This record gives sequence, C-alpha cells and structure tokens, in this order.
Amino acid sequence: MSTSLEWGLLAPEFLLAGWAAFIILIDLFWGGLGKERLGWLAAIGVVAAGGLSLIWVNDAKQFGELADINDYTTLFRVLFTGIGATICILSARYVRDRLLNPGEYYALILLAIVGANGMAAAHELLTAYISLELLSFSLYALTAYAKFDLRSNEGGLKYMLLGAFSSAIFLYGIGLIYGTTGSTQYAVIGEVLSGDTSDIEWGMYLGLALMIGGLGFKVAAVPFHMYTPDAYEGAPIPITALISALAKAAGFAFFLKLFAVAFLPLIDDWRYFIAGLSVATMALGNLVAIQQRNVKRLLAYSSIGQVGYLLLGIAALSQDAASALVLHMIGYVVTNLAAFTCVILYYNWTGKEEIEEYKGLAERAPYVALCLTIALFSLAGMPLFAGFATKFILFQAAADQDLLWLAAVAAFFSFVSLYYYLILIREMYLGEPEEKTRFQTPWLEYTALTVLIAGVFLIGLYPKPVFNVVEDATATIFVSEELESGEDLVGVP
Amino acid sequence: MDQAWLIPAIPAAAFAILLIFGPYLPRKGDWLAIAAIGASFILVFPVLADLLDQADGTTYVAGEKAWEWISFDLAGVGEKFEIEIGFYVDPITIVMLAVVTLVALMVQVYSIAYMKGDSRYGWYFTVMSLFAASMLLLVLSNNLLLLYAGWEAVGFCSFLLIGFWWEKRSAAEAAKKAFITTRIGDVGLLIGIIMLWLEGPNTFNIQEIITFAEEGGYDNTYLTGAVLLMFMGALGKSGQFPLHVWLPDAMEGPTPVSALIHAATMVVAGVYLVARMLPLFEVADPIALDVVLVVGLTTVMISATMGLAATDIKRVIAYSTLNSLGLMFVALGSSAVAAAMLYLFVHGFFKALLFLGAGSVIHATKEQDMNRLGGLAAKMPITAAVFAIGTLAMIGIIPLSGFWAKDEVLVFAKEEQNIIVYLVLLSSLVITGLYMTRLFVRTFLFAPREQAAYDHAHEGGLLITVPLLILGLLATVGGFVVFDEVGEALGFPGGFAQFVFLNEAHEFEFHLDTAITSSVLAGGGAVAGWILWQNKAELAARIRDRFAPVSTLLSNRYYIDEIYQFVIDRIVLGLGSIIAWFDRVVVNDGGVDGSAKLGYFTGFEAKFLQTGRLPNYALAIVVGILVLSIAMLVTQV
Amino acid sequence: MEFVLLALIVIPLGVCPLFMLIPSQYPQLSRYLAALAGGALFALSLLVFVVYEFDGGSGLRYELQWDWMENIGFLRENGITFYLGVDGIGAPLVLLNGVVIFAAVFVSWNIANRTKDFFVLLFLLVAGVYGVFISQDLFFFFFWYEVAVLPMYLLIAVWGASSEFGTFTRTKEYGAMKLTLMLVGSSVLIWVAIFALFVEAGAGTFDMTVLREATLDEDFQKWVFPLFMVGFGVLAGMWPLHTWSPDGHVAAPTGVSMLHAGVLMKLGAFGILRIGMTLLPEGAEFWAPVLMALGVTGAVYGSVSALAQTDLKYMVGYSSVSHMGFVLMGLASMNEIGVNGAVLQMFAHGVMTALMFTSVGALYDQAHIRDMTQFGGIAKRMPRHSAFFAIAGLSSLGLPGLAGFVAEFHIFVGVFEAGYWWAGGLGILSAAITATYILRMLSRAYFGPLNEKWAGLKEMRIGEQFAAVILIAMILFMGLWPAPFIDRISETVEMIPGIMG
Amino acid sequence: MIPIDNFLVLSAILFSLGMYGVLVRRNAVLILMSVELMLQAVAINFVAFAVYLNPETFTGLIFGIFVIVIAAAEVGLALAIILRLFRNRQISNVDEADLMKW
Repeated sequence: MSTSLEWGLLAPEFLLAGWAAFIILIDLFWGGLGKERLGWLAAIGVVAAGGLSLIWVNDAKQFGELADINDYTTLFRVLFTGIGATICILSARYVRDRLLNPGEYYALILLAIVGANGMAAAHELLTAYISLELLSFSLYALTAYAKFDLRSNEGGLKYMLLGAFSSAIFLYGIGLIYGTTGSTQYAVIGEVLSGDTSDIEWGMYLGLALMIGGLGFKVAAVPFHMYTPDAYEGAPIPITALISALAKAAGFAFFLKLFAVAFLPLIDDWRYFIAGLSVATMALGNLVAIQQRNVKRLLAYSSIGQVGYLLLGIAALSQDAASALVLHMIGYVVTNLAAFTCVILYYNWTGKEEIEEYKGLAERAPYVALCLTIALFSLAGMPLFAGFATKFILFQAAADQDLLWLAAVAAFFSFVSLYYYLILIREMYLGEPEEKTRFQTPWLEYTALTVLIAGVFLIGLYPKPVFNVVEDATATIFVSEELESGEDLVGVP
Repeated sequence: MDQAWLIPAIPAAAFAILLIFGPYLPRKGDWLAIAAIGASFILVFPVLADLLDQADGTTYVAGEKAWEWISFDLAGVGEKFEIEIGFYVDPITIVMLAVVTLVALMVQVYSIAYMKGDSRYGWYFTVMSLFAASMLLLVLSNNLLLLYAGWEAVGFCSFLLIGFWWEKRSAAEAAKKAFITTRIGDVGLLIGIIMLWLEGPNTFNIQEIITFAEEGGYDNTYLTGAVLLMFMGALGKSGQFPLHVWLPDAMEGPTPVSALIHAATMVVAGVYLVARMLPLFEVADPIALDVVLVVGLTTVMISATMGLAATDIKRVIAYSTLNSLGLMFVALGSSAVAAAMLYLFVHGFFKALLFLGAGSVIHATKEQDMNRLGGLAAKMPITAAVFAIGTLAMIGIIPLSGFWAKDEVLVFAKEEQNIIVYLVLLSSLVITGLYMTRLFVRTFLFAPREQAAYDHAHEGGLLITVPLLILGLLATVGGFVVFDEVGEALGFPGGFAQFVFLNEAHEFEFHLDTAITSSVLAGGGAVAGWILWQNKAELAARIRDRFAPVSTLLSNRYYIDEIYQFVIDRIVLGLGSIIAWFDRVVVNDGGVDGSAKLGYFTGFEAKFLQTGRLPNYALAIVVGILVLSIAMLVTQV
Repeated sequence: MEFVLLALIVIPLGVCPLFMLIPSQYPQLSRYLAALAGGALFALSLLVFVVYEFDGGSGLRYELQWDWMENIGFLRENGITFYLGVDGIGAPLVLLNGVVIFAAVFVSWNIANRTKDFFVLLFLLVAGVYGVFISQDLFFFFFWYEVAVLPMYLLIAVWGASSEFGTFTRTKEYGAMKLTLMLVGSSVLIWVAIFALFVEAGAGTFDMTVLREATLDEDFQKWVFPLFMVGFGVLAGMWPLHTWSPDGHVAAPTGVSMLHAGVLMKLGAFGILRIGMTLLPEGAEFWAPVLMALGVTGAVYGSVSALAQTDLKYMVGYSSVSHMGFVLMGLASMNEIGVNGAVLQMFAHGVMTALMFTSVGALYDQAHIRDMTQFGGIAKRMPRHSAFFAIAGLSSLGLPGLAGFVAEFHIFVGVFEAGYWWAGGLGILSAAITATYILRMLSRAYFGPLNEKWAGLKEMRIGEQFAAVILIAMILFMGLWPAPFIDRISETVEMIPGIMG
Repeated sequence: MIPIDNFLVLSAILFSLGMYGVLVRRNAVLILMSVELMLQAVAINFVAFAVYLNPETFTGLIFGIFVIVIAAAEVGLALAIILRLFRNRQISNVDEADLMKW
C-alpha cells in the first residue's frame, strides 16, 4: 500500500470541483453576469478540465491502488467533459428563461462530471462506488431542480428513491464480493476468481447477481428501467440530455472496466444473463417506444433500446467487442446530444414537447429539422450516419464471439426502432404548422449542433481514426488477458 | 440468291422512313410504300431464276445465308448458344413470296383510291410497309426464332390495321380480340419451338431440326407434343376451329386490309408453317396429321354453314376464306404439300379479288349489308364481271383456277383418307356453291332493294378497276400452271407439283371421275343458289322460316363467341378479381399489416406496465434481482 | 477509367449539398442543376457500358480499392475497403440507372413544393443504387443498399398522392411507411446473413473476391442462402412479400416510382445473383426449386391480379411484380441462358416500367384520376403519349423487336433447359395474360370513341416526351441488337460458380 | 469468537426487512427509512467481513464509514425532494404521485 499518492494525476477533477465552487460564488456575489453567460463560463471551465486531461495521453500511471490514469481514463475524461460542455452551452438559454439560482445548477453539472471521471478512472470498488454516488446524487438533484414544476418534482422523487434502493442492493453485492475475494481491487478480484472458487461459490454468484442488478439500474437495463421514462419526462430538458448521455456513458465505462478486469474469468457464467438482459432491454425499449406521444419519453425508450445494444457488447466481452462497444457508445452519445439539441431548441422556441406539436417544423426551421432527421436516422442505424457503422461493427463483433442469435435479435429491433423515428420525421415534414414564421437562429446552439452533426457524419463515413483511439483505450483494460499465459498478475492494471 | 435478304429489307427501310418523315413527304409517302413493295416483287424473279439454274439434275439446292445475332458459349458444355438472322429459299418460299408481294402490290395500289381523304392516310401506308416487311421476313427466315419474330410482328400489324379506325369501339375491340386470340395460339408455338430446340441439335435452324428428326433424334411422343403445340400457333394465326372467332370480327378494318391480311397473306402463314414443318409431322405419330385433318374439316363445315346465314358481304367472304383455309389444312392433313401450296397460290388471287370487289362495292355504295344491295351489275359492270369470276373460281367451276386446286385436294383426300372425309368435302362443295351464288345474286342481280344505295353505285376509278382486272386475269389463268407443258413453257422443270416437290418427280394426272363429280356438285349448288335467291328470294325466305332454329343458330355463329366471352368473363376475369381481392385482403392486410399490428399491440400492452407508481417500479427491481440471483445460483452452483 | 466509377458515386452525393445552397425561391435553378447532374450521370454510365473491354482477368474492370478499415478488432488485412469495380452484370445495370435517372429528372420537372429537397433525396437514392451495382466489398454493398432505401419514406410521404378506392383507401403515408419498413425489415435478414458469412469465412475481410474463394461447408450454405434469398427477394418483389410494390407505386410521385420500380427492384435480384449465387453456390443449387416456384407464382399471380385492376398505377405495379417473377425464374434456372435472360430482363423491365410510369404520370398530372374505366379514346387528344404507352406495353408483353422479347425468350429457354417445364409453361402463359391486360387497357382507355370529359387533355410535356424518347431508344437498342448486352453479361455469368452450361 | 455467519444472517435479515419496507410502505418518508435500514445492513456486512477475514487491512472498515456518510447525504437530498413534493401537492403518499405514466 504505497501511501505516496501523486495528487497531480487528479488535476482535472480538482479543477472541475474548484470551478464548481467558483461558479457558485460568482452567482452569489456578482449577479450582473446574468444567467446565460454563467453557462458559458461553466462550459469554459469544463473545456479547460478536458484539455488538462489530455496531458496523460498514452501514459499509464497509477493513483495508489484507487485509480489508474491511462488511455481508457483519458478517453472517457474527454468524452465526459465534451458532454458536460455541450450541456452547459445548451442549457444557457433554458436556465435563463425557466430556472432560478443557476449557480448551483452548473455546479452540480460539474460535480456530476467529476463523479463520472471517477467511475471511469476507478480501479477499486470503493472509489468506483463513491464516484457513482456522486454522479447519481448530482443527477437526482438536477432532475428535481425545477422546484415548482410538479413533473420535475415527481421525476426527481422516483429517480432518487429508486436510485437509493438500487445502490443499497449494489452495495450489498460489493460487500459479498469483498467478503468472498478478500479485496476490492479489480485486479486482485480477477486473480482470485480465476483460481479455484469452489468454496466461495455461493457468496460470489449472489454478489455478482446483485451487482449486475445494481448496475442494471444505473444503465437502465429492462427490469430496472422503470424510472427512466418518468425521470426523463420530469427533468428539465438539458438535464434529460445529460442523463441520457453522461449517466449511460459513465455507467458503461464502469460496467465495462469492472467486468473486463474483475469478472472476466467468470465470463461463461454471466455471459448468458447479460445477453438475456440485453434482449429484454431491446425488446421492451423498442416496442413500448412505438406507443409514446411525448418526445422526451420517446427518447427515453430509444435510449433504453440503445442500452440493449451496448449490453450486447458486454455479453460478447472480448477486446474487439469492448472497442466496438465504446465506439458505439461514442456514436450514440454524439447522436443523442444532436437530437436533444434540436429538441431543446424547439422547446426554447415553443415550449412544446409532444410529437404532434412538432408539426411543420421543417417549414419553420429547416436546418433544425434536417439535423433532427439525421440524428434520428443515425439512431435507427441508417447508413451515411454514425449509427450504421457503429452498429455494424458492434453486431459483427458479437457474431464473432458466436452470439449470432443475439446479433440477429439486435438487428431486428434496430429495424423496429426505425418505425417510431419515422413517426417523428413524418410529423416534421408532413404536418402543417399553425403559423409559418421562421424562428430566429440562436447562433451558439447552431454551431454546437453543426459540430455534433459533423461528428455523426465523421463516425458514419470514416470511423477509422476514432476507432484507433478507442482500440488503444480498451487495450489497457485487457492487458491482463494477454498476460494470463503463465506470468502471474503484477497488479499493474 | 444472296440478295434474297433485300426483299424484306426494302419494305422495312420504307417503313422506317415513313415512320419518321412520313407526314412531311408529298402525298404522305404512299408512293414510297408502293415503290418498295414493287421492288420486292421484282426481286422475286432473279431469286427464282437463281433457284432454277442451280438445279443440278432433278434436285434444287436451296440457298441459305445467315448472320450472327446473339451468340455466347455455354460454360462447361463447350457449345455455343447461337441465334442467327438467316434466309433460306426453296420452292415453297418462292410460292409464298410471289403471292405475298403481288397481292400486296395490288392492294396498295387499290388503297390509294380507297383510302383517299382518310385522316391517317400516311399511317396506313407506314403500317402496310411494316406488314409486308414482317410477312416476307417470316416467309424467308431459316430458323424458327426469326420465324416466330416475323410471326409476332405480323400479328402486331394486323392489330394496328384491324384497329385502324380505332375511334370506332367495335374496331378497337376487334383488334384487341384478334391480337389476344393469336397471342394465345402463339403460346403453343413458342413452347413448341423451345421443345424442339431443347432435345434437338442445340440450334433453331429449321433444316437441321428436320434432318435431326428424320434421323430419329427426337423420341416419338415428345416430337408429337412439340409438333401439336406448334400447330396450336398455326390454329391461332390461320383462324382454324377453336381460335377462328377473331377472323369474322377482323372485318372491322379497311377492306384492302382484309383483302391483303385476312385473305392472301397473314392467315396463310399457318399453312406455310405446317407445310414447312410437314416432315416433322410425318415423322411424328400419325395422330398429328389426323388432328390437322380433323381441324381442317371442322373449320370447312362450320365456315361454310355460317356463310349461309351472314348478311354482311365482307363477313361472307371471310367465311369463304375460313372455308378455303380448312381445305388447305385438309390437304396438309393428307400430307399433300403440293396441293396445299397450289390452293394457297390460287386462293391468294381470287380471294383478294373478291375482297377488293366487295371493297369497290362498299366504296361506291357505303353499304355492306346484302339485304340493302342488289342489281348493282347495271351500275358497276366491271366489278360485277370480275366478282363473278371470283365467285365461280371459289366454287370451283371447270376452267377457273379454283377448280384445278380444289380437285388436287379432292384427289389426295380420296387417296389418303377414308371415304367419310371425301363425302364431307363433297358436301362442302355444294354448300360453297350455295352461299357464294347467294352472295353474288343478292348483291349484283335482280331488283335493288334500297334505292339510295343503288343511286350511289358507280364504277370505281382506274386505280380500283386495274388491280381488279389483273387479279381477275390471274384467277382465271392461274389454274393452268398445274400442267407440265405450261410449266416447261415458263422455264420451270415441270408443272406446279413438279416445281414444289423438287426431288421426287410428281407427274400431274387428270382424274376424270373426281373432276366430274366435283363439277356436277359445285354446279348443282350454284344453280340451286340461283333458284333460291332469284328475284325477291321468296323460296329462300320460306325455307328459312321452316328451319328457323337452324338459321338463328347459324346467324349467331353457333354461339361460339358467346361461349368464349362467358368463359373469359366468368373464369379469367373472375379469377383475376378473386386473386386481386386475396392479394389485398389476405396477403396484404392480413399477413403484412397483421404482423405490423402484432408488434404495435404488444407494445400497447407493455405500455401499461409503466403504472407511474413508485412501489411498482421497486417491485420490478426486486423481481429482476430475485430472478437474476436464483437463476445464477441454480445454474452455476 | 476507375475514376469514372468513383464519379458515379461522388456526383450524386456531391450534388446534394449544392442543392442545399440554392435558395428555395429559385426552383428552376435546382431543376437545371438536377438536369445537369442527370445528364452527367447518363453520359458516364454510357461510357462505362461502352468502353467495357473484354480481356479476361478476374472479370472486374476499373478496380479502385481504398482501405477504409483494416487490422482493427476482428478485421484483418483489407478488412473493409472502399472497393469499386464493374463486371459484365454491373455494366448494363449501371447504364439502366443512368438512363432512368436522366429520364426521371425531366419527368419530375413540374414538382412544385420543395423541389430542392426532392432532388436531394432523388440523387441520394441514385447514389445508393450506383453504390450497390459497382461495390465489390460486402460491407459497402450493404451500406449502399441501405442508402438506397433511406430517402424512400420522405420521397413518397411528402410528394406522393393518396388515392380513394371506394372500399379501401391507400394514403401516401401508409404506402411510404409500408414500403420503407418492408425493405428495411428484409435488410435485417441480409444483415444477419452477412454476419454469419463473415464469421464462417474466417478471413476477417468483407472483400467479396476473397469471400468467393473461401470454401464454405454445405449445410452452412444451405441455411444462409435462404436468408439472402428472402432478404433480397422482398426488394425483388418475390411473391408472398410483394405487396409493398403496388401500394408503394400508387402512392409515389412519377419520378420516384420510375426509379423505384425501374431500378430499385433490380437491386434485390442483383443481390440474389451477386451475393447469394456467387458466394453460396451449393446453397443456391439446393434452394433453386423453391426460388423457381416463388418466381412462377409471382409471375402468374402478378399478371392475373393485374388483369383485375382498374387503377393504371396498380396495373403497372402488379405487372412489375409479374416481370420480376420472370427474373427470379431466370435466376432459379441456374444455367447460363436463364441467368443471362434474368439480367437482360432486369434491364429490359427497368426501362419498360420507367416508360410506363412516365406515361401514367403524364396522364395523371392532367386528368388527376387513374381509373382506366373512366377514360376513353384519349389517343385522339394525346397521340404521342398513347404511342409511348403502347410501345412500353408491347415491349412488356414480349413483342419481338423490343427489349421484352429478347429477355423473356432467354428466360423461357433457360427454364426449360433446367427441366422445369411446368414453370416454363406457366411463364409463357403469364406472358399471354400480360398481353391480355395490356391490350384490354389500351383498347378501353386509349382507343374507342373520345369520352367528352377528356376533350381538354393536352399532349405530354416536352420534358416527358424527351424522357420517353430516351427510354424508347433503349428499348429498341436492346430489342434489335442485344449482342453488346449479352456479350458483357454472359462473360461474367460464366464465371459464377454453380452455373452449369 | 462469534462465528461470522451470525453477522451475515443478521445483515441478511435486516436487508430483507428493508426491502420489504420499500415494497409495502406508501409514505415516501417511510420508504426512505427502509432504504436507510438496508444501507445499515450493508454496513454491518462490511464491518463483519473486515474484522473476520483480513483484520490487518482497513478496507472494510473504511467502506463501512463511507456507507454511513452516503446514507446521511442521501437522507438530506431525499427529504428535500419529499418536502418539495409535499409543499407543491400536499401529498406524501407515493401512489398519488403518478402524474407521469404509460
């Protein structure tokens, strides 16, 4: 237990936390800055933190036994700061028009990013759990942030109580795993589990089941997904975007690292359970989405569907499947943010969020309509856009691990999902708007939207560069696999 | 020989020019069409001369010339799948070429006067040239596929020409009926061709197929099937018994068209096909030739009887054409190619003559119904005289060409077939005499029944009468070509039969007994006709009243049309609507939409799981956890 | 020359952003740009077709291979490559695509609302189709296959037309949604088959020339081929799953249904040939009788139900199903003559249907109804239009001298050669039924006395006539002198494993 | 020394009691209390494992402390939200808070 900790490694997190405090103070003492510019300020802070984390590109350092700062962590730090910056920019106008005390709002977003970074970096169950709780708490608070909106209140309540309930279950799982393997280090757990586990089977499997349940809640896999539609519909729109992007991405970063390092030896035991979860998630997510009338609930179920595909990547856990999973996750995050940008823009203009109310959007804001169509087609997995390439690679990776039936089920539900995306597209292009006036264009949001759509096109048309980066990142968490041949575990992640 | 390909090429070129520049040419380019068909007619003679002087000893070497149209080699089999455009000339082709080009020339010259002033005058000649080109292509082609191509193109031109005045609903329906009926026939022809190709020597060339068949290449029943299917095509095109319904309605087209297509050229294409393929018929099971015979006979009897009842002069002549075609098939049925070709040769002239005569009557009086004509001989002496020659030739009176041809058929029928066939033929002679004289008497002699028509009657101009006279001359003189002496005089190796059967010598003997019986019967029929239908035709009226049911049956053409229409409406269209309904309701709404709705409603049910109440959500989580852990423990531990 | 192939894809995709730049107040400008792009594509396709040299080699010409993703994850050496190449089967279909888009642009000259977006989507569709015909990489084959389906929904839903049939209605949304879902649904089958193929081949690459050499065991081929057959069959209008085609055509605007029936349906048949039969020969051999049965049912079923239709577009839709049934029969005959016939029929039918839709569209634009029983003698007012429609009809019923006969004849010979004499007989019978409904429609709607209601009809627009003339030129070119087509096609069909002589 | 199983059984009982409480109770505050009960059960678990299995390292104990800290934070946040709910709609029964369903 080397006690000397290189605190420098956590510089981005410190910066974020400090910036959060700074934002609160600014909001407290210098009211003149105005709510909108506060958002931009927060965004600048987040971007700075993202830039800072680039220092450790292809470096492999360890922060004591708690976390390791390597390509995997850097990739996710950049991804989370990216998400955070986009959300801050997008929520600037929303907060100005509809929310009070913006300081805490942005601070909580920053703290959520800290939590997410922690989850990706954690190499040890306790740190991971604490970062998970930090992320979840800030999201609970943000969901219920609109004090006087009944739906936000109710959504927050459900998200909070169920979140607490499931984290208790998750903790119980961690306890059992700690009890049976004697340590909370992923690597050590992995090593113990690869040894003979005949005597500790009961505790281990029960713990594993409980942890899958707890994690299932965090990433909204089917039996545990019930809170998602209400949380998404209740929360203010930028926060819905945040949940759909950050919570899912951080959840899977943690899920992937935990299962790739710690539980890989037991893969043949838990593989078919995760596959079962994935099928259930895809099935229910897509089928119920067909019935939705509210755009936020529709995107909630669509994100549940997407989680199904990501679970497929976990079920077929191998180096290729992991990188395919991360690639698909990046594609999904970028596309989802693009879709939510359009939804936020329309909400800022008209305050509407029902599908019927999207009538004639193509007349009133052709560019936004086009971008939303591109995002929806990409979510459905149509070519030219990110969805096609990432889904193709992910399903092919699953098929490679002889899970062809799962890839077939996923392909089928990806087709089913096209229906409800087309319903939204139909409203936009076919419906007749009440009045024909064009909306005035908010330049900042448009640039963010253009950048995101460009990202969607890039991943769709030429994913090689992004895939290379992802390949290096996942290589780090699978190092232990190559070493299995003979050398014992050096404990270096 | 190798410029034989020019014969169809010139009219085809004329067609192309007329199609594009037709309307802008002076007189809409009718002169170009006539010049083209004239050139083709002239070209027939050098080809004939080539054929004759190639004669080494008794046999004539048939010339052949071919270009590659489609060819690719078959993987693995090493052979090539080849389709070529080739021409093959032999005496049968020469006979056909002569008839087609000459009659076409006469008809086109006649049409200048007949079609003057018609709004689509240019279009008429354009299609006429296309028709000539495709008929000549059909006759000259050396392989079955090119023959089929000509065959279809000819059918298409008849569709255009029958439906020339498509403003008339009846003309449009008649054209459609003609094309569909022939198409149904062609289904058989196409299957036959493919069957011959399939088991045969991997080529469509007619001569190779025939030699292959004669060496016993095909197995018997297979060949019979193929041959009968091809005969089905001939049925359609030549309007034989089951598929004859379209010919009477085809009279909707202009009369020169009827003269050319429905008398001399297109309808005999079926006869030409069977004549060309006769060696196959002979090699195949005898049933094949019997079928040809029986079909020919039934058509003869049906058409003759229907002729009695029809009142429209063009329809009567159409029935007479069916009658003659039946005779030709009877000749072919008794494998008498020479007799069939002779009858075809001669029939071409006098039938065209009859049609053009009727045309000039219609042109003058604008009236087609026999009951409104009568006594036109005074007003139209030339037409009447020429029409008389044509009628007598059709009946088969001694000096005229019809007699010699019909006698040949009777002779062969007597020798080859049993007595019943011969008796039936003799009875048809009588009926032919009856209805042909009825036609002539009712239109030209005795008192005119309707004054208006009579006043309008006037002799057609030179352009109408000259072709009539030429054809009249050919109708009278044409028969003598049968004699060897006449043949040698014209430079042929011998009589008509001699020319047609190049290799086997066929002397022409005059069978006195058949000649006498046929003349007596035919003459008797004619006289009876005269008596029945003279003056006011009271005698005929009384007979008709006594046999009322029979005459109504005849005038309704044995209700065959109605039966076919019933079959089509009930079964074909009925089946169509049932399948269309089935497709829309069962396959589409049930199958396709059904599965989509299935997905929709499972989602609908699943939606209500989301009750909105927190304890239910917690319950879902607990259930999930329990299921997961129990399953994990049960399977792993 | 290989940059010509690249241009075939870059031009349609490149022109889309250009359209976006044109402000929507100048529809005429976007029409000219569309005409220019269409013309360029037509010229390039003609060039690819004409300059196609016959030297032996692997059968691929003008190959262009750019690495897209290799040596990453499960992909090994040239895993996914942007690999373009045209062969004997591809060349005529590229020409078909060029012809039909050039004609479609002129036909959709009077699209009023949002012309700009219409042309963007149209050219996206064309890019997808070009991509499928010339891409030699299985990933990109599927990529372009989906791109071709992508714009379908909006094209039909926004610019289409709903129609009332008394007992049932077919709204354009319904038609568009059904069409898109059925095509994407069928592509799920193809997707799964591609996964299985990639894993089984074990070469870690999607390059078809490599996959072709991979020896796949018999039973694997037996259960993967039907996936391809049904997946591509749906787009090729295979019998039980054909219902989207008539409904889609009824709802689609003219230009779209031209491209759709003329070219998109050929993608399905092309897929079966290029992927199913080339990569899985034993599987194809095993399933050939089933494909033949479905093809024949489709042919007879299509022509008989066309007989009972009164709506012109439904009739043409069902006739497309019938003719695609012929193509499937040709493919199922598994011998060179039959498969040649199938590819010829793809081209012939493509051009014929495009011409038919041009005419029906022209009539619909003026008369605003498509019920043929209410028309009468309109040849009087629209002589050229009826001539064009008559030529298309006659070519579809197989009149020699026009494209239909050459193709259908080869198919019938091939089917008889393969021993399915019952299928050949039924096929020729359905050609006769085709003659019946075409002629019945011609005589009822075009000939006969002029129905006074339609006295006001005017001749087709110049644009439509120009499009029709091009299409007729193609019909006559293939009808009278098919040698150039056949030499190209037969040379490649020979090299397909599993095709006997 | 008391065998570890007793502790494990104790925490298991407490855990299931808490879970039962969450499922049955309708009042938001009581649900929160049941969740806290479950968290304490887990804390007992951690401490038991730490003492019995590897006394020399403090991981388990640290875990126990953190669980308590997080439970406290949780209560703070949950009560705030429940308070907002009560102030807005004067209800605390969770079944009535079903504005958003289907």
